Amino acid sequence: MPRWFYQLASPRWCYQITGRLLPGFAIAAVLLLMIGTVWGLAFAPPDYQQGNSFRIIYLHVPTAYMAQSIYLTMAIAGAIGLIWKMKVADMVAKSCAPIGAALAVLALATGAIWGKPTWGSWWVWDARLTSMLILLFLYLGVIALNSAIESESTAAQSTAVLALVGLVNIPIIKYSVDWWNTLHQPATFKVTEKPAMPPEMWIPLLIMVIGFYCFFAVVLMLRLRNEILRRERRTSWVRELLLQMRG
Amino acid sequence: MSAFQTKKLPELKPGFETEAFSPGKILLATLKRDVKLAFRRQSDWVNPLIFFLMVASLFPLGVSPEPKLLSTIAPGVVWVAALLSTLLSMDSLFRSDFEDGSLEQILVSPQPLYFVVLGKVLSHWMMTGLPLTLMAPLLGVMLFLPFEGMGGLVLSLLIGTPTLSLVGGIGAALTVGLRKGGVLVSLLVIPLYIPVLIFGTAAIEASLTGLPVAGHLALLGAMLVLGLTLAPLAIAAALRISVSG
Amino acid sequence: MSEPLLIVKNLFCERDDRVLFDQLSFDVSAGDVVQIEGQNGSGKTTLLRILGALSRHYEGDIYWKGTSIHDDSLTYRNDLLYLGHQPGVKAVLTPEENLRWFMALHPSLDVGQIRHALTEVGLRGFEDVPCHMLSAGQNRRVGLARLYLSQALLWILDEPFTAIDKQGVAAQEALLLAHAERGGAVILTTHHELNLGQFVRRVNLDKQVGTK
Amino acid sequence: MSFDSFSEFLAMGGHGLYVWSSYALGLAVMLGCVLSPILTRKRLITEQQRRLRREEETSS
Repeated sequence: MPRWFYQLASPRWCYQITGRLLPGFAIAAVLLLMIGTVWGLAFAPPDYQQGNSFRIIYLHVPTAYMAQSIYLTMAIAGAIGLIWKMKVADMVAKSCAPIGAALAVLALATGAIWGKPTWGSWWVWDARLTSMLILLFLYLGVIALNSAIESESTAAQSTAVLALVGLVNIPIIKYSVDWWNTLHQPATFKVTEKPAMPPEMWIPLLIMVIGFYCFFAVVLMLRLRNEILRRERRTSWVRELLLQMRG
Repeated sequence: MSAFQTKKLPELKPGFETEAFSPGKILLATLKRDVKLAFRRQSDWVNPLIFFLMVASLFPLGVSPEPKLLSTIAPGVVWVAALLSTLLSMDSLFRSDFEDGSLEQILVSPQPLYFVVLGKVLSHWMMTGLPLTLMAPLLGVMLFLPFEGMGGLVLSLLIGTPTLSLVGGIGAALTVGLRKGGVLVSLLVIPLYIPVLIFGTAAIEASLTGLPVAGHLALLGAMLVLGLTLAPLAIAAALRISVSG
Repeated sequence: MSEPLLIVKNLFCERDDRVLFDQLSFDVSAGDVVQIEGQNGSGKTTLLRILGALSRHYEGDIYWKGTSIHDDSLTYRNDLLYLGHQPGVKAVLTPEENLRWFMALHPSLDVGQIRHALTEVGLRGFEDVPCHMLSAGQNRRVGLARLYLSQALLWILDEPFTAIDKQGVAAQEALLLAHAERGGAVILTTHHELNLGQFVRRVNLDKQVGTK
Repeated sequence: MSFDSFSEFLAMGGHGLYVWSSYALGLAVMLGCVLSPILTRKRLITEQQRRLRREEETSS
């Protein structure tokens, strides 16, 4: 195992390094999200079929994408915590769940709002939306299990197992929902599947995705630092930190 | 010292236990024990069956008694009812063993947990999934499911319900140490049941329209194989974690 | 003397913000009867669960015959008999059926000994009575009958004498001694005053709490 | 710029309500995501400092 791996395992080191990284990521997130939003809202050309309502995808697609990759992050962190008994990994996994759930809700809500002008109804049992809904259910299960178990380490291990089971299931769920959708739905056009999206349309989308990654990093670090402080509250370094803060 | 009656114990033979152990034997023994337990506590397996019947009979009352409508929703209704009644019985899979200390005894024994768990899940299926499958045609008749659909109904349930027991077992194992595990198991497990539900109902619909059913059943079978190999591992890990807490 | 069987090194355990024990070290050799002492809540059961490889909420090392109990858990579990707080007796099964399940978990033991074991714990004539019809003490005895069947080297017993009457306790004490004499080892907790005198070694957890 | 005037920008070709409510919702959720851990941190620190003070008082 390389040295940084062990360092990462130390909550104290982790607290310090995230403290140093936070401002940079925060600035990057704000800048990228602002540029992406303004570009997407004001400068990107309107879609020839949907007009201007397509501009919602600059929010919908990145959040949907993030909700999935946060689940992956959570499961991997959980696995690391499970295998190497690494406390920090447990804390990362725990901090991921609420962020992922929030972004999944946002993806669903923007999907619904986008659906109204596009499909004429707030909710359509479209394959992507349905998969996202199930992903949200998976997140809710993880959060519910984590909050139901009192012992911190048991909660972390149990949720890691659940997250991994969910991870194995996600491709199966996705495949089955896609298949179910083609069976029951007349094909609707899908904006993201259109072959040629001009660069002035997808570049802002890319910027938004990177911006959301930075945003996720910021929130994750904020939550992680809280977790570290709470769990390490008895240690001498947290005590010193508290005394310093008191001034 | 003289107060004691002297005891005699057989000599210890070091390494005595390691010689004989076979996965098949312990699986069979677990199966036998759990089926015996279920037969002595009838409510454990009879109640989910009654629930199955009741849920299915709610739909004509809640939706409409019109045969045409009912026959279109029948595959979904039977499958959803089967899914819910499996969930209902899931919580008790490990709970009584956990509460009376039997689970600890299993964990400290030199048996591979994988096979004990597999035995428990299989016996659970034999006491819930199998009777559900056998009862399903009755529900099919109540919901005006055409006769052509019966084969698909029974076969899809036969292959699909073991997967429900296996996946549900993971939820049961994760929540066994908790006082109010019941609803939680459903929250954890329902999203994981969705693929089984989709392909199960699709198999019935295919057999209704005369399309080949084999493809759907093969997919259900693939999920069952995946479940048989991976779910006991997850259940075993979850049990160790839950008991440890 | 030969190598100790079980070596416990620098065990640390924390529960709900409370340190139960820290730097706890002791070892158990063949022929030892070790009693874990301590007030309620001092972590006796927790310690036994850790020693039984049921709980992993600890830091430190536990070695059985020289290897960590989690590295070679199968060997360890082969040599282990653990009786927890709950007797592990199914209420709807009869004593005999309960012991048969125990034999299924330990397949190399002799099933023919079940009747003998039940006689030894004073349950002759109750073999076919479902356990929920028996008293708490009798249920406990069903669990204890495993001691007569087992070939395990190490016995870990959590409050084995709960609900057992005086005569029963005396018989069990003699049994523990007999097991120690045949080269086994016993770790137990109990509120009873053991009449085993000089044979018992004591590990007190209360002293662990005050140390800072 | 794909819009000729600011009012057109606001109207979004008749879909203004949908687009703007989406982005407003997005802003709200994201602000919530950031604010909730910050508030938790504040509460955590005051709690722990209170505990420290209590421990100092009892030990002195």
